[in-house]
Amino acid sequence: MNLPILSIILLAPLLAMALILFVKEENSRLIKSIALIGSGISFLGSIYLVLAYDYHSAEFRWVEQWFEVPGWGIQFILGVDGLSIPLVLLTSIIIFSGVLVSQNLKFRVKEFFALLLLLVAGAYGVLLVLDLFFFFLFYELAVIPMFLLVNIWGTGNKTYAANKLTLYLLAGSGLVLFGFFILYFVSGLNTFNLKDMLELASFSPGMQKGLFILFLIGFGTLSATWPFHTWSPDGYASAPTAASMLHAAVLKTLGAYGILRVAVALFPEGAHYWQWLMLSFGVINILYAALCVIVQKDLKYIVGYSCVSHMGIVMLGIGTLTQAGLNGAMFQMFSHGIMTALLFASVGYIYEAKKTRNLDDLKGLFKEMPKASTFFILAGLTCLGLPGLSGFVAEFLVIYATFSVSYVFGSLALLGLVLSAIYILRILKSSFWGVPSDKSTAPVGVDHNWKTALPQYILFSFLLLLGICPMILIQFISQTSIVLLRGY
Amino acid sequence: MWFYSVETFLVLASLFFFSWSLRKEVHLTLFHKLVGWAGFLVLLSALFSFDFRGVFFQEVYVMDGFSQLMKVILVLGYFITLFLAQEVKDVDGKHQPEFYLFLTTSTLGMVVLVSAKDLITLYTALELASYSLYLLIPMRSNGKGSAEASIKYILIGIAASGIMVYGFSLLFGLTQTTYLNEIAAQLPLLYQMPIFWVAFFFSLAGFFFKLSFFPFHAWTPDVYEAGNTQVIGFISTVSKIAGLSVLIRFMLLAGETAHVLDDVWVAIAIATMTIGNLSALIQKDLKRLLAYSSIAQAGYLLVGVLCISEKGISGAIYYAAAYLVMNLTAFFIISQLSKNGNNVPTSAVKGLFKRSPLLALTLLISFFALAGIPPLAGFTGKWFIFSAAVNSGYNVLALVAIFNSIISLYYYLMVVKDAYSDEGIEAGGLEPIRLKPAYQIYCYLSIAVLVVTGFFPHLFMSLTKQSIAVFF
Amino acid sequence: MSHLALLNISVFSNFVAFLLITFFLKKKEQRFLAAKVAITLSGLGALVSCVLLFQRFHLDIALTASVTWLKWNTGELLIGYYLDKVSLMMLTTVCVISFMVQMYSFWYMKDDAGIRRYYGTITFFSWAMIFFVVSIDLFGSYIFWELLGLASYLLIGFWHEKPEPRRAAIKAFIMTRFGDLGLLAAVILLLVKLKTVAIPVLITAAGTLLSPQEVFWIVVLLFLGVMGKSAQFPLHSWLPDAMEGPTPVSALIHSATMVAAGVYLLVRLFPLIAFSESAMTYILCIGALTSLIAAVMALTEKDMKRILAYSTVSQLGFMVMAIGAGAWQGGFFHLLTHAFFKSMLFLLAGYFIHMAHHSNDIFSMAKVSYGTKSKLMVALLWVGSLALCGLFPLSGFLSKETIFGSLMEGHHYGVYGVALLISFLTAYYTTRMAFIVSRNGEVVDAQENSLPLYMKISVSFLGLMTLIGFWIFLPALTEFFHLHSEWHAEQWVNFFITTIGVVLAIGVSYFYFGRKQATSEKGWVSFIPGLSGLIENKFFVDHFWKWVVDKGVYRFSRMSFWTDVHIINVIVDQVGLTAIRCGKKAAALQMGQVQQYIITAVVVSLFVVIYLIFGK
Amino acid sequence: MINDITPYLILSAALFCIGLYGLLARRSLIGILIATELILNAANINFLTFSRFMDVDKAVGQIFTLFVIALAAAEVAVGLSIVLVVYRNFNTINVEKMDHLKG
Repeated sequence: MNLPILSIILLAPLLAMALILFVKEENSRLIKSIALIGSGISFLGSIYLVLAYDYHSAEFRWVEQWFEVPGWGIQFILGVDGLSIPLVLLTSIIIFSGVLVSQNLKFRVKEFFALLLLLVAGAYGVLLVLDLFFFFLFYELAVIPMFLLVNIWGTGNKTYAANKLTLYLLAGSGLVLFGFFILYFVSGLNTFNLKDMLELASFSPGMQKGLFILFLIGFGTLSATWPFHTWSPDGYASAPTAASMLHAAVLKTLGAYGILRVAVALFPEGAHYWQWLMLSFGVINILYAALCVIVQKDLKYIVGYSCVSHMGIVMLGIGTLTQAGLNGAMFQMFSHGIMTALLFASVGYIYEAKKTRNLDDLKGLFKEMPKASTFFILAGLTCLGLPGLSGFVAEFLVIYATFSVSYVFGSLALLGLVLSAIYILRILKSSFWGVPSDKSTAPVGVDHNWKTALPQYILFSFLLLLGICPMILIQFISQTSIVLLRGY
Repeated sequence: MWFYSVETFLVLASLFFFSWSLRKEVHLTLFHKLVGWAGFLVLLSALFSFDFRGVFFQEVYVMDGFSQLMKVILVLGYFITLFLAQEVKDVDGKHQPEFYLFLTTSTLGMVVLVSAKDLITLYTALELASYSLYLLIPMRSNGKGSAEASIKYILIGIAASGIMVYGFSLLFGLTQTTYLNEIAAQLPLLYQMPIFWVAFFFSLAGFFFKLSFFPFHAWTPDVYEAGNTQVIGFISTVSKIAGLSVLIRFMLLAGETAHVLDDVWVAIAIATMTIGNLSALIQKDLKRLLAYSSIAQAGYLLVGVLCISEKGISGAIYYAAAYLVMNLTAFFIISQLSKNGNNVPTSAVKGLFKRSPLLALTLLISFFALAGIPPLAGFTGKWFIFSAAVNSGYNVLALVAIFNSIISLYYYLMVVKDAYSDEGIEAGGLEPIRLKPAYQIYCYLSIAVLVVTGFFPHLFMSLTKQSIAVFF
Repeated sequence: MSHLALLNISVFSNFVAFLLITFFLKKKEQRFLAAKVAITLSGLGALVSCVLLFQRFHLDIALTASVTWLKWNTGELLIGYYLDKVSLMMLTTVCVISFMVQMYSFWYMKDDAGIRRYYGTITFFSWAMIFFVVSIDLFGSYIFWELLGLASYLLIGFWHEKPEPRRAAIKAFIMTRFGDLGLLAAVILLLVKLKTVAIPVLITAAGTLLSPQEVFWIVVLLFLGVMGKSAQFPLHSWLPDAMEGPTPVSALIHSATMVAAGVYLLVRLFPLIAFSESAMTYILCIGALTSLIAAVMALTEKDMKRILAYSTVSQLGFMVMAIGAGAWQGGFFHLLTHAFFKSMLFLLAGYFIHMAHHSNDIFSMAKVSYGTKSKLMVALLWVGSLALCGLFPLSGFLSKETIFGSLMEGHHYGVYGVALLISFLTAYYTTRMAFIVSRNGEVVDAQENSLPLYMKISVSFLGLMTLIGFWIFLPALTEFFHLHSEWHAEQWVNFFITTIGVVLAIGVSYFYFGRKQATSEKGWVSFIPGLSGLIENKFFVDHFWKWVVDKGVYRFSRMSFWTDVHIINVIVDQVGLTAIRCGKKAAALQMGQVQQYIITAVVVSLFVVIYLIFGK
Repeated sequence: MINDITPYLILSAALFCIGLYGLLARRSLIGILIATELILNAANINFLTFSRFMDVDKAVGQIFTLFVIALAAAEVAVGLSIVLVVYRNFNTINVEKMDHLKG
């Protein structure tokens, strides 16, 4: 029975959202359970995808076409391959744990879960759809709910952060939109279908260079490449936990996914021409953001900047244009997503317990709530690139690939490892070890019981699993990266 | 065939309203029910006459695919305005019948305008439509504001139509004919004569005024701010689309030769969009904000039309239909927000989600659609228009249009933010808005329409493609 | 039981203990049970490794078992075992010492609340060290190299309530981490060039495949990692501060296992290193420099644990120097013997500190009388110290003699002279410590000194190993370490020179500290101008690193955050604000005058018409 | 002179310019309405001249003029009623006073 698995994954959150709109605000338990069921279904769907995918062939699987708009070359066509399946799994893990983390939300539960599910539906759409029109439709659909989420449930100067985040990302997507039109016009195939373009289209070198840089900047703004990254720390500092979890983990990866799927796959000469730019963006991202973290005082800003620094590793990995580099980049997308989600979940938990995120007045957290702080410490160690956790594998592969391309960039990227060690350990020193400060506002017994810690257990188990035997994920990706690089 | 056509039904409706206006006292509630049904009947006739074809009155009046489609869109706008204007608060009782009378005559004028193929019919239909609108503005009983708006509206209107007529006379002199298709046929050999450009551009003045393009856009903010909300909804959508359809007809007739005016059209489109979007950023009054936003939307429509390709024009028609629904819903929300018909500052939207969740959701959907956010019809329309522009080679124009729609995001999103956030309002400050069941149905319908046509555009696109297929 | 099964047991026994402690024995009252479980399992591991040693020592072929951990088109990484003679001996030493230390620390940590966390981390550390020793792939050793760094960070910062251990822990981690970059770079370069980093391949084929230029750079980078972990000259300042941690931790980590990991790696990859002469001389100089500086710093130190820490740094420098000069067998032999007597000395230090009411100062230890000091401990102290000086019958002498012998054969007379000076200084400060600590002071406090039996066993076992352990195994070791069973002329000359040096040093230190009425603290150092000042601020190494971190890292981070806030953010905000400003101007165009509107309209139309007339 | 077309065109162009000037310069609303009438009549003159001199169906020009005259009348009716409304509210017909709606 070939039941349309992809449309089930895509429609589950949307149906859940529609259902939630009709539930009254009072019974928030029902709303939360609907959200959980919706994200649960897509979680099962993505697990089925992971199990049932045979990673020897790299072409698109479970392809479904619903309808098409005649004359405009637009059609609603779904399909997945080795690159998008891990990311679909990542999205479902994050949304599932995001919904779990916000179980104790009291304030306007209905709209929160509706917007969260809309956001994740957008993310699923981008990963599953193979048509540029619907790719862009879901790409923007994944950005807009963030505006309302930050504005209504956010903290700090949330209006400024929400505006900056949304307008910045949509400006970036404006470039991508323009790029899609040029692509449609230049490819001469009169279709927006990415699958056909990947197989048939061929572009002139000059056009490839121009379009590549256009997509690099367009998608780069979403994956927080260096000069276009300022929206992400402010945005995440003001966003509610589940929203920043989803945005940092999933949407940033969508940016990198876009670069891989559209830019690197279609424009080999363009990629070679701009390789130096991608490498420098990656390295600057790693070092610059890591340096910025060292002086931060607010936990969420720290996680925001460290997220930018880790996206630099992804950009560096893509920039090397070697199989190891792409494997490393895709692995980093997955592991970075889960790690940042875990970091945000623990920071969110600490914030709820201690009502403050400033490092100076958080003292001795390890003594006060050992379980919650162990999760933060473990996530910090992944961020640090400790072997045995997934962060290390990605960093190793990417730095190996960079060394095989150029020693200068490789050694600069190596420095990033020390910097990440410095800022993580400084946080542990200043607010986790030591004696709890007397004015600790948290009531006793604030630590996790197994129910509140369930999302963090799920997230950390993936980090550990991938750290110990990374071949599970690498075999998915290596086939696709060979195909992606066939033009090089 | 003539009996069932839209024109007859509109004349009957205006006679019906005219008879009501002669009565001494008007039994308002009964009257308002009838208004709804009258509008519905006219809509039915438009739908029924959708596949009428034919040329009447010595090729002066043509009914082809394009005109019938545009008539359906115009009458849809007319019906929605009537349906939503059931209790017009700021027009006192005894003027109510005249209010609907002039709405109907204006729609009649526009319907005739769409089918006109000759300068005389064009001019008369245009004047009929404009004069009924000039009279609707002063009906609003808020004193200075509506008086000033009406005088501005009529002065600029008269000036534009005067220049247009002078243009027509020169055109008539040059081409010795008043039939549009013959004028279009002689276009290539007219380009050498400088006087032709004066004639051509002057005769476009009337439509620039109607569409509020760049040189003739100045009246829009003032009139929109002071006019009655339902009328302004009508003017911003139906009369703009009528002007657009004349422009499209002329582009279709001129065909390739119209490309000679390209850089003028591009300049006007960019100017209209940019001025509309930039001035809207700082507006405090909701209707004035929507005025500037409608100027910007006209700019996007022009981008579609000036490509003069099958894609461009069908995209423009799709976007016009979507724009009609979005704008009417937005003005409907303003009319619900304003207590007794007076103006609504943007801060009045605060906490709307508490006062009425359905209205807040409609506001969200309509403003997101206006901003061009997926998966709504606004986004799909913009996608068609911009991709057509890039296809016809206007890359710079498409880029400017994309970044204009990003600038426009700011003011749309701020309104939605206010609707969904409730800082600064003390707990008891919000009294809930009760929506009549008819209006609730309208809200659900408009949300459904915007989302469905946004995600599944092919339903409507096949219609537009047939309607203009005959010209390419 | 096949050798592979035995190896699995010895490697994973500590890991099983770690899992049991962290996941199953979580309750407060189970903390002593956790300790006992850890000790029994590590004891089992030690026993199995000894059995393995006896069974496999005479075999020449190496036991290899590996699984592909990560594979892509241009490279492959393995995880598994490569057990040849060198790693077998190291494995047994590490297992035995970690067992002894865990047994001892049960006594030392009995009254500490965090004993469960202590044993969890120390078993984790032992597992990581053991797996590092036997790992087949340089990448695998890098993985456990990092895990060692983490475990040492957790153990140094064990008492994280106090600020000093927290600072020492972070310093240790960052410095070793900086060193690890070098190792990672070396691993990556090898992987790029050879597509695999399996040690059997590196030892046999690597030298031929790579150009001398590349070998030099790879070895230098590798040595950067070794400098970080084994505290060589520029990166050594974390080790003395690491004494903030519990003493058994220093006994295990900062004397026998972790710091020895770097030297072990050099020994392991010696065939590759031997290919580039310039790298060997580089290693030699760094080793000699470290050894000299550490020895000088230990001369006037008052804190017993710091003396031992400096002596460890100095002895490591000594081994690295020996390897640099080509005498890798001597270096490795010294590594093994040093592991035993240095960990014993640290355990004794733990005892003396415990007995002197937790003060590390040797002069306060001196005040305690023999009534409370246990005779056995003082005797063992003397055994360890003399072994450290390298006096005749003890194991220290055997390994140092091999090093001096091979230096003599290799005609490295300069290095021989430096080695002599180092052994003179070592003998001096060690016996200085021994004399002071073993004075019979007059303070007698009521604390009875009944030490538990298992504590005595653990310390005296290490004492036995230093006294006679290596003599028993000497016949088996001779051919591996090229010892000369019968001595010719040079051996006797070499013997006399070294012994005279040591005895002279002991005499000098007896003169200053051993005699009853000796009161001086600094000994002859106070006569040399400026030396004590130099020692006070640790040869300005700490100041240098402080300057680097403050001026380098913090300044750059402030700068980059400043650019982030003041340049990029300002540009982004300005873009938004200019849009709003243009909005104000555009809105201002609407002056409200109707005729103004019409005038603009007409004027614009005229311009367009004129443009059309003349433009076309 | 009578049979030549140019004087008529010049007259109509002059009339058009005067009307336009009146529209833009006059203060009083009534004056502006009169000016628009001038513009429309300029168009009428044009139509009649072309239908007289060009070999075109004579009726078309004249029909167009009739339409323009009729619509001009309607225009003035509507215009004056709005001027009345304005006068009642502003009790002035000076067009410069009516600038409350701006920005």
